[in-house]
Amino acid sequence: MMEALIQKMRQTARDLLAQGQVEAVYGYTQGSAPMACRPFVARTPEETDRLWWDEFCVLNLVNFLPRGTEGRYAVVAKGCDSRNLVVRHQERQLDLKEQVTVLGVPCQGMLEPELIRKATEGREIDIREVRIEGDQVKVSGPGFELSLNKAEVTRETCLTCRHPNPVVESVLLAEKVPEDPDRDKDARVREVEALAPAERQDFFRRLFSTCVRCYACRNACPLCYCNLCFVDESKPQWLGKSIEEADTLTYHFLRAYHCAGRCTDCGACESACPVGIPMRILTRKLEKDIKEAYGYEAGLDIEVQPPLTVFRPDDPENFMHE
Amino acid sequence: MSELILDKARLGDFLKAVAKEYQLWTPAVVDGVADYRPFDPERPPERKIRTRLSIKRFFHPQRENMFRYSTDPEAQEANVLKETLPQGKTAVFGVSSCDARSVVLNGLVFVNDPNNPNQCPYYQARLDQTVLIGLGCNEPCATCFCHAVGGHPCGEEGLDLQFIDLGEKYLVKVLTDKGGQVASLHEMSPAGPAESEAAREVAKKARESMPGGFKIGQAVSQDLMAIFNLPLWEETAERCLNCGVCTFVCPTCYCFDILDEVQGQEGIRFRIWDSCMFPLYTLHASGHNPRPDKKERLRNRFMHKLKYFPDRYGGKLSCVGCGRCVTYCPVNIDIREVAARMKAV
Amino acid sequence: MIEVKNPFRPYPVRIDEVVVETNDKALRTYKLVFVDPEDEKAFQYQPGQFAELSVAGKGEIPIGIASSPTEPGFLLFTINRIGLVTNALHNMGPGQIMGVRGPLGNSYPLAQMKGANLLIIGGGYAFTTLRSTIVYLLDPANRQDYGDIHVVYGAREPGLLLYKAELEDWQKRQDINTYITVDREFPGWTGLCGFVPAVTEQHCPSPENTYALICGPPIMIKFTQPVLEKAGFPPERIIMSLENRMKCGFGLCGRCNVGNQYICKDGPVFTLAQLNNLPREY
Amino acid sequence: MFARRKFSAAKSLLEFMGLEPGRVHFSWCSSAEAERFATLAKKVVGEVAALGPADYMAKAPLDKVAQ
Repeated sequence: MMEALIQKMRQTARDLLAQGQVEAVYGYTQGSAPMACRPFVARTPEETDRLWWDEFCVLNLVNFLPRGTEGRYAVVAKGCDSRNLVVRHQERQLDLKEQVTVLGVPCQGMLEPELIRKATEGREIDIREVRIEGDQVKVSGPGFELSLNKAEVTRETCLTCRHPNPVVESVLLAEKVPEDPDRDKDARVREVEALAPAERQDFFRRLFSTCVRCYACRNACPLCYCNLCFVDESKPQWLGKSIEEADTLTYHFLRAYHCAGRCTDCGACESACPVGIPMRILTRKLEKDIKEAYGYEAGLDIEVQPPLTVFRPDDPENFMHE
Repeated sequence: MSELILDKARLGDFLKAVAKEYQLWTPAVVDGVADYRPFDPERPPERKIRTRLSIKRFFHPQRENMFRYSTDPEAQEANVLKETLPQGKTAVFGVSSCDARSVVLNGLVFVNDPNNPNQCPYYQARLDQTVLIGLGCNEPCATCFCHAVGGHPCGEEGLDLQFIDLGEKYLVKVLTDKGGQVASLHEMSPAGPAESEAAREVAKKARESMPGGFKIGQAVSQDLMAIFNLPLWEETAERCLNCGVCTFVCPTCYCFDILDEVQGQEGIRFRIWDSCMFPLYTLHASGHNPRPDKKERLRNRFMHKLKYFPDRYGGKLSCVGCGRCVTYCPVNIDIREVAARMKAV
Repeated sequence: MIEVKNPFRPYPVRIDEVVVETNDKALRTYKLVFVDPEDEKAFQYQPGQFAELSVAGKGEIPIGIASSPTEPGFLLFTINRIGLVTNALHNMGPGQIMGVRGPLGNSYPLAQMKGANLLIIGGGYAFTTLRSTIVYLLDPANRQDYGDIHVVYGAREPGLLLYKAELEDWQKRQDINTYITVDREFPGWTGLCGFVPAVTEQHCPSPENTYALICGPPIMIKFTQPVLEKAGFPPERIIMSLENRMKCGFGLCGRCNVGNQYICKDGPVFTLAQLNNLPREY
Repeated sequence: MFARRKFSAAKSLLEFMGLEPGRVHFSWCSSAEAERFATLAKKVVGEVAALGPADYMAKAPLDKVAQ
């Protein structure tokens, strides 16, 4: 199936470039290590032979697209990625109808390299080979061989995904997959909500205790396209730059908050983190709140106004002081 | 240099003895993430563990407090900065040879540059107070390449003591006086000729198991501007996120920023790790940025490691081949590949 | 344990005097006196070097030393109000304590230039280390070591010229040819009008045995360089002072590099010949 | 008015992260309501002060970060 998808991806990309319908195709190519896929831009029909797809193509390619409405291009997108195209369109960062050809991948669930790294318990630099055999993922290196259940190392966002098929008009590279729009995305959030405030403090202190402030989570995010991030402002400086706990927590609070009502839960932030912090819990909480308050999920429809850009006179006010 | 033998079953006892005299750190896995942690006597490390972050932090911590001061105009010596040097003896066990070598390479910049009259007292203090206990690599890993940058899987540079895994026991090499003091904290027997030979054999096999032929230093062209102008940079930058993963996991990336923080009228000046990937790193107060885009920033990182640093420090590369950047870069920018392409046409 | 001098530690200095230099009040010259005379002895500098000025609680900023080693007892720094530290400095006055760390970087090659003529070209507020150099050269102990001295200095308008009293003195002297210019006609201004490159071209001395020292905004350097090359100055005798963002000031923190050279340690003074072989990352 | 929605999201996320509820306050106040502003500000300061110093998401004292 993967083979057929890759062939169709390459053929479609080649045709689009050869016929001059697009100037570039944003896809992936194979990396130099197991589980390493690279974002790759094909600009000539010949380069399309390097396009690739496998279970580890987890970064969101919308993050790599040029900003603005100049140029025409194609981009490989799963359900979540396609929703980010919608968000960028809503935010006037691209023109989805005129500019973008979507090479849609109905998503069967992606594997998370970070979960496999964690499963090796500190042997990830040693990983020589990762093979998928049925519902097992075989991970091996000098002196070890692990057999992991596929479900254990599937991305949490994929296990709870409601929209695996592209939500916009696209050239589908495979058959659509069945969808369950009622899947529970909020189990982890509810677990944390159920904790006492002091326990939640401990939970988040521990969660972010290993953060090194490398900003990979921000830079991998297709929503984070500001010319100058609040983190980098120096006149005035909004946020302390050290890894002191308050600064780190504030950074993660603000980063997540800036994604409120916009996050499609593509999971690129978590996949990019070099120390394996599951920081999606924050964006999930925001999207849960927004779904409950306004019945909105980000990036499903370019015609709908995002909820944090509009208001209704009867919006809840129970947070108000008086 | 003496060679001693420690039974593997006694490793925990040895480390407990060390922990009485030193603040001891060992690699440990918590929630699946391997890193250096304070030694847990209940869980001595039983195998080679490769930590996500390097030992850089023991010499150049992510935050190093440098000065204290008072801005209270009534205070004695108001606004005068008082040095705060790090205190306390530290020992680190389980250090890979690549990591240990990074301490020497960074030391060239901080304390051992013959062309720089200024030395860093903070780095020096930590060098003086820290003992590194190595654990050789019997089996080099998939993405590491110490041999291609002048190192060895069982190299001794930068270490005070080195453990070589001989199966049931460790051969313990005493490499410095500081290492000798640590070794004397627990009883060990002298190694016999057969054991020394076995250790040499382990090191030889480890080295031979690494792919041959590839030397990064030779891959890099000599002409600075010719490499600088290669199309490689634009091509590679296209997927670069410009995050700080590579610089922060890298043992030899040492750039830092200096900041002040004040609470009330008490202030502190400290340095923190910085990254050449960040726009603020080079931004002028006027708004001009000499490295305005990710292409220039990514280029500077590789040029620094593989060209500028060798130009300044007798051909030594600012890379120890630990493989962390290859493994953790979210977009798989592979320094081995970049180096190979830095050979100008 | 070896006792290492801490090169990050600023010497405490007292602000002795603050002079507002320009009509827009954005530039002020600070006269600083060492709190400890021993520190002054340790602070041996040459024209062209810079120092990190330190304000506790705000940070540090690299600034060229405007005074000359021939003026003992104090240091001068002319500071443009632009960032956090310089804003804080502009709110400080005589009597207050701050810090100075240095001297840092190399200097103009004064020893090498002995016996030669000098063409000194400056623009805007980048005239500080050139002032240091001119004061040094005009000192009776040094003047006979050098040939003719020509100075071209320009600003957008008369009110933005630095060191106005000294400029007038120099214009009266016989042992230095001073050409002060403003970009365009200005009420009350009777001196030269025109951009620095054009004035340089009009008054350019023979390149024979002459060094050109340039310090100014990038646009001025960009248009002055071809003038000098056309006049026949070889790149080895065109000398420039660069700046980049800096923190440590002595080659550790990384950021100010231009190719394999650190502006803070190997510079800030470079010849055009050196810069021709380096990336233009400044 | 859509600021109201943003405030609501911010407050909810801060409290989710464990910040005590009494530390985040929002109110509307027009520029013409000087007295109301003063009363509100006093009330908020009083309520926050009553909770004591924060040790979460607040800068640690310098002594704690000093070596």
